[in-house]
Amino acid sequence: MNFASKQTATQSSPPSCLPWPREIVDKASWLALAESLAKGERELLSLWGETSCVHMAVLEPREPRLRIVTFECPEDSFPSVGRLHPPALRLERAIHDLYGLKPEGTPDHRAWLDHGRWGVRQPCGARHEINTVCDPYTFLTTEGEPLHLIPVGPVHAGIIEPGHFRFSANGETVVRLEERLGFVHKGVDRLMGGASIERAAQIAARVSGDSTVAYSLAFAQAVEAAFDVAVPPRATYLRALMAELERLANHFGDIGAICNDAAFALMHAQRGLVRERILREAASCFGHRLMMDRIAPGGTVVNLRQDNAAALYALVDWIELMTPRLIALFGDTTSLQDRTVGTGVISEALVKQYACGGYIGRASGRAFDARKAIGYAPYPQFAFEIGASKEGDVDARVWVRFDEIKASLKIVRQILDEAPGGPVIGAWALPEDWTREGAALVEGFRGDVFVWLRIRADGVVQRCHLRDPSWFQWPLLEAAIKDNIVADFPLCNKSFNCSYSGHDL
Amino acid sequence: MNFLFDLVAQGAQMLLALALAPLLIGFVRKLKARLLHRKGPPIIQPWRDIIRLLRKEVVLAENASWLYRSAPYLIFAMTWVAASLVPTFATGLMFSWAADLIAIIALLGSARFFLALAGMDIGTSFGGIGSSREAMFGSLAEPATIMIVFTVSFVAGTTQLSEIAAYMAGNLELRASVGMALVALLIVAIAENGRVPVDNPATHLELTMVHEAMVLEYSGRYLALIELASALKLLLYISLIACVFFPVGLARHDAGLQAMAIGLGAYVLKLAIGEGLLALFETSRAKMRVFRVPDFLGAGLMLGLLATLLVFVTRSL
Amino acid sequence: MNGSGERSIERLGGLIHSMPKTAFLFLGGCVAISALPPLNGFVSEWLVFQAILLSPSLPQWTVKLLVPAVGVALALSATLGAGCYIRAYGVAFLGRPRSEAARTATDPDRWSLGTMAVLLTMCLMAGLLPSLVIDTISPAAKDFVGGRMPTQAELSWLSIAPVAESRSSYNGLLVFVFILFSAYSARWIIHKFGSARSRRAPAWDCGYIETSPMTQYTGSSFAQPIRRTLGVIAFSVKERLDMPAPGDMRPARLSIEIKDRIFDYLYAPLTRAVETCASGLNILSLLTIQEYLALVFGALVFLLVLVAI
Amino acid sequence: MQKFLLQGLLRSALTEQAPTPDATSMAELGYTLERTARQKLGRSLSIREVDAGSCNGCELEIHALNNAYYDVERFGLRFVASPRHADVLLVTGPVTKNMREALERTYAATPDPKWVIAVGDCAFDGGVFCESYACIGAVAKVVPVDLHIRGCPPDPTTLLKGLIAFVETMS
Repeated sequence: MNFASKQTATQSSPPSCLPWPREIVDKASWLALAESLAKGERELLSLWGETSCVHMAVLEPREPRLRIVTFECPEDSFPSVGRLHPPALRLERAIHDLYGLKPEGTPDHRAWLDHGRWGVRQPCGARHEINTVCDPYTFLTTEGEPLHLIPVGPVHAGIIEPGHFRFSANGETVVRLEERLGFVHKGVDRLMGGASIERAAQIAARVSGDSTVAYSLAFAQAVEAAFDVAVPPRATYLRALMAELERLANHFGDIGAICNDAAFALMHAQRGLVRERILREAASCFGHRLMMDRIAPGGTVVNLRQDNAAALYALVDWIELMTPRLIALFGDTTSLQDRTVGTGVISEALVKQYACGGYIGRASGRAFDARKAIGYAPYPQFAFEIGASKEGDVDARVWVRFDEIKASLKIVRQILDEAPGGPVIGAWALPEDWTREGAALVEGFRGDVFVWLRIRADGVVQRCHLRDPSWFQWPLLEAAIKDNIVADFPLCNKSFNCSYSGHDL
Repeated sequence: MNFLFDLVAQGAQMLLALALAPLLIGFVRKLKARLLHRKGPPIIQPWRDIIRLLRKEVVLAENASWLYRSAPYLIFAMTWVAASLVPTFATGLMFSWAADLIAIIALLGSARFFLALAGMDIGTSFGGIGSSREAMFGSLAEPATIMIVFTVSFVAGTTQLSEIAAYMAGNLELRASVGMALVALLIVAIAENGRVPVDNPATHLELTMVHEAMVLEYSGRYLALIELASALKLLLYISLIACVFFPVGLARHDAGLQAMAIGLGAYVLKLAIGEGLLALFETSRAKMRVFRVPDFLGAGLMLGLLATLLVFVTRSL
Repeated sequence: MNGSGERSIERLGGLIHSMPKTAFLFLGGCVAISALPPLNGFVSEWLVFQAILLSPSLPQWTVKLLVPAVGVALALSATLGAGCYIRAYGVAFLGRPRSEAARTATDPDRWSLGTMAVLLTMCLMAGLLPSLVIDTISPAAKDFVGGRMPTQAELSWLSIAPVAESRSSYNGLLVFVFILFSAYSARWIIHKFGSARSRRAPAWDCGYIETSPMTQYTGSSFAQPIRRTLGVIAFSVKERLDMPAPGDMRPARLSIEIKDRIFDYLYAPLTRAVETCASGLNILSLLTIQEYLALVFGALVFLLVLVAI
Repeated sequence: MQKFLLQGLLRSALTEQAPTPDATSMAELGYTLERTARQKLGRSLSIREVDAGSCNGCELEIHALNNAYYDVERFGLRFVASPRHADVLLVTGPVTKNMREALERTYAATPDPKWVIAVGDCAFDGGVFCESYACIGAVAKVVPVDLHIRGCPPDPTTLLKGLIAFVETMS
């Protein structure tokens, strides 16, 4: 059922993508781009494959901010970007697992998402191979003193997603941490190929449950870009409202979880209350606690009633009252500060190398926020400050979250004040001429979510690439544990709170 | 007749300790839940949990040895014996002269020794984490306890708990050394029972556990015994603090039923107060870093040593 | 005792399955040497503590100050000793074998086992019936120090009380019987009213199959927390850690340098005791199993002598 | 901090009245506790949560069960760290093939008597992921399931109803 591959050959339109055009490059320009990534002149945004080509999206330091390039691979291989620029390594391994395209000269030949359990090799590639053997995974090595291994997961002790961590340690001193992910790989790439827009939107909403609004928004924006659909102004406001409510709920949840890992139950309980009230309000305003499937290409599927707006005002008032108290509780509890300050430090250089977004990037001095950098509607209308810090430790990541909470509260208030009237979904029709491509970069609570898709004229998705911010955050967790002890890892991990599901797809 | 009464009183105390210990845990959980705006589980819940565990089958790891299977019984028995040697509502019970304060502490040390070995028996990394942390904490907590014992024994002139309690009840005066010993004992009690800020009894994180990490492999009746033992240990420490430093209302073994009833009431009240303070303390603090715990315990050790020196040198402070 | 033929403790493990009898006897030795009740090591420690408690009545000031410090040192070394034997026993005998030699090890011949068994029985006797032992050897003690403890056999129920029963007493036998009684009654009640079913299954591995014995704590790993907290007083320990950046495939490296500090200012008994114990912990990782047993044997003899004094 | 603690002590708990599972809602839950012959354990159950490929939405709502409004602990239900300590496995997600073995091992590691509750639409029939090469689909295809709690994700009240119904039959 490999729809995508058949259609690529008979494509009737020149490859172009909106709002950022896609260009096909030769090997030399591809490598030149990779080298400029390694030098830090540009930042890698994503790297993804198709049956016979690979695409790369980079952030430019000047306008337009985004550049998408394509390298055709006639021999099923492409020059490795990861060889020059390590952040691309895992993306390349994933491309090889799913599409069978080989990165030439890569230092890391191991599989990433493929654990040898699917019964098939390269499920999205031109040729699937039936596979019945699973190769053992070789972890990276350590030397020196007698070390022991601590394998943790995929079934963790807490209520969290599955992933495998492997510590090499001498007592409490961690010598190396290696992640092995891919346990929740659900084959989203192939499910998307051949799906209708409605179904694709449903799948996109279930890529990562905590960022369902962000993913729906990114998917909708990409579709709208591809078909040049105008979104009613009220819908953009309501989308922003949902996105900010999701951000608030998750940040409160995260701060509580971080404190709970330090066994500070009081904070956890208080945060739980705030989070619960936000979710309940979301349910009464939009009909779903996590606001899943509430955004559709062209607008939103629900409108906000007047009485709901009043309730939201009350909620914002209450949270604004609670936040300073909670900040004081966090800042004044010395035993808690003792745990968070100086724990899990990430350097600014590393964050910039990995183009790491969200609170992790902002806590280490990379102030990138798609709401400001891309400026999608309605954010240019709002005045808000992005939290920033240079410390890069767990404490800084909590404070950045507090700053984002304050900013979100301010935005929610502005939305409620200024939201225009009118319809919430615009009528739009499929153009029925040729295949279109669209891309979008949206700021979720965790960082920037990137979506690129190609849709046939009859509304069937050919290929949809969803890139979670966690791709560039997970590797940094391996570095964050340096100079920390085993027992401090949960705290570092929670302060990152990367997505497993969004990463594994 | 007298002998029979003594025997009954001793047996009653043993069963009382056993019955009360899980309720104590239930009470702490309830209080903590209330402090966090929750309704919380019923106080009887830990008993229900233990009974449930007793009814379940045991899943043993393939390479579990006889040591792994006998350790829970040993740990439970040692802790129970130690706990029933501490006077709860009455002093001078029948077997109280079988072991003094030093022996009680050493019995707990034996229980710890076997628990740490059991943690290493399966050969998983979590067991090792728990055992090595326990060995580190234990190596500081036990000397601190011995110092406290020295102080108290010098003051009272005996290491027999019943005699100490009787002396303390009869000589209610403020002494700097005794105060220091009390603080040191509180520190040791928190560390030994794996409470916040040393260990988190409610944690779900393998990598931060101490006690939980060692028992991660245990199931069914073995787990029930270990849970019961850790409940008994908490009871023991609270009883110990109550009997040495606050011996109000303690009955003598020959004082008759009425005094014993008063002693019992006072004892339950003391437990409740102790638990209340524990719950408050635990909710208002975050857990320490693993390598801060030795500092915390070191403070206990130094306080204990200071108290001992004070008694040695001055005999009056 | 050449059952395993393996010299490094880091390559042993799981001997409790391949050498069950030795494992049992060695455990007894560990309990005894770690001064844990109800064996003899505790009796001697208890008597020393009782002696310390009598010391405020001593006339000299220096002795008066020194004695409690000796008490701390003794307590600290006893618990550190326990920690070190948990490590030795846990790494060598428990867990899974780390080498083929450890997997195929066998119990030694009857004579070696017999010797160990006799020693262990002596430990048990001295622990359970200290009064008889004390009385037996007190004439010798009298010759050495010119004084003796009151005759213990007259006390009821075989307990010991160096000064007076109201002051302190300990009854090893009663405690032992108590423990056995509680353990067996618990077992009986559970098997009668609860469930006695059990089933073998793989160790819980978080759902990820990892058969490597590398997942077990090594001796060096086990000692690391103690080394880090107490070792710094006596040693300058340098851990040099080389952790590659994410995406870098080269091996990570840890090297540990341990240097003795200058002894000059370490005359305080407390720190000296810490140092001996900590260095003991470090040396132990280099010992062979024979040396271990020699150590246990030596310590037992020493403790027996201690009981005598 | 003192203020928060005082509030906790003096004010009544925020915990809400428990929802009562009636017959129709039990039917909606797909309540299939067939193997009731197993020994009952009383009002005490330990739960081990296993994410077998969910999108994390179900986990968020299961987390919410522990907050003061729902307070699942008051019914004697506790989330535990090890399957060895557990009676009930709470499984979410469309069981990805990469997680299948981990789920089977967790089930094997749990001592009898044990039960499995499948949470969410994915765990019921694979949800939107049912056609994928990387998913098996329903949890029931891997381990025997005793109770389904539907929803994408089920809200905490629905979860609570299902769990209370479960505890009721146990005691």
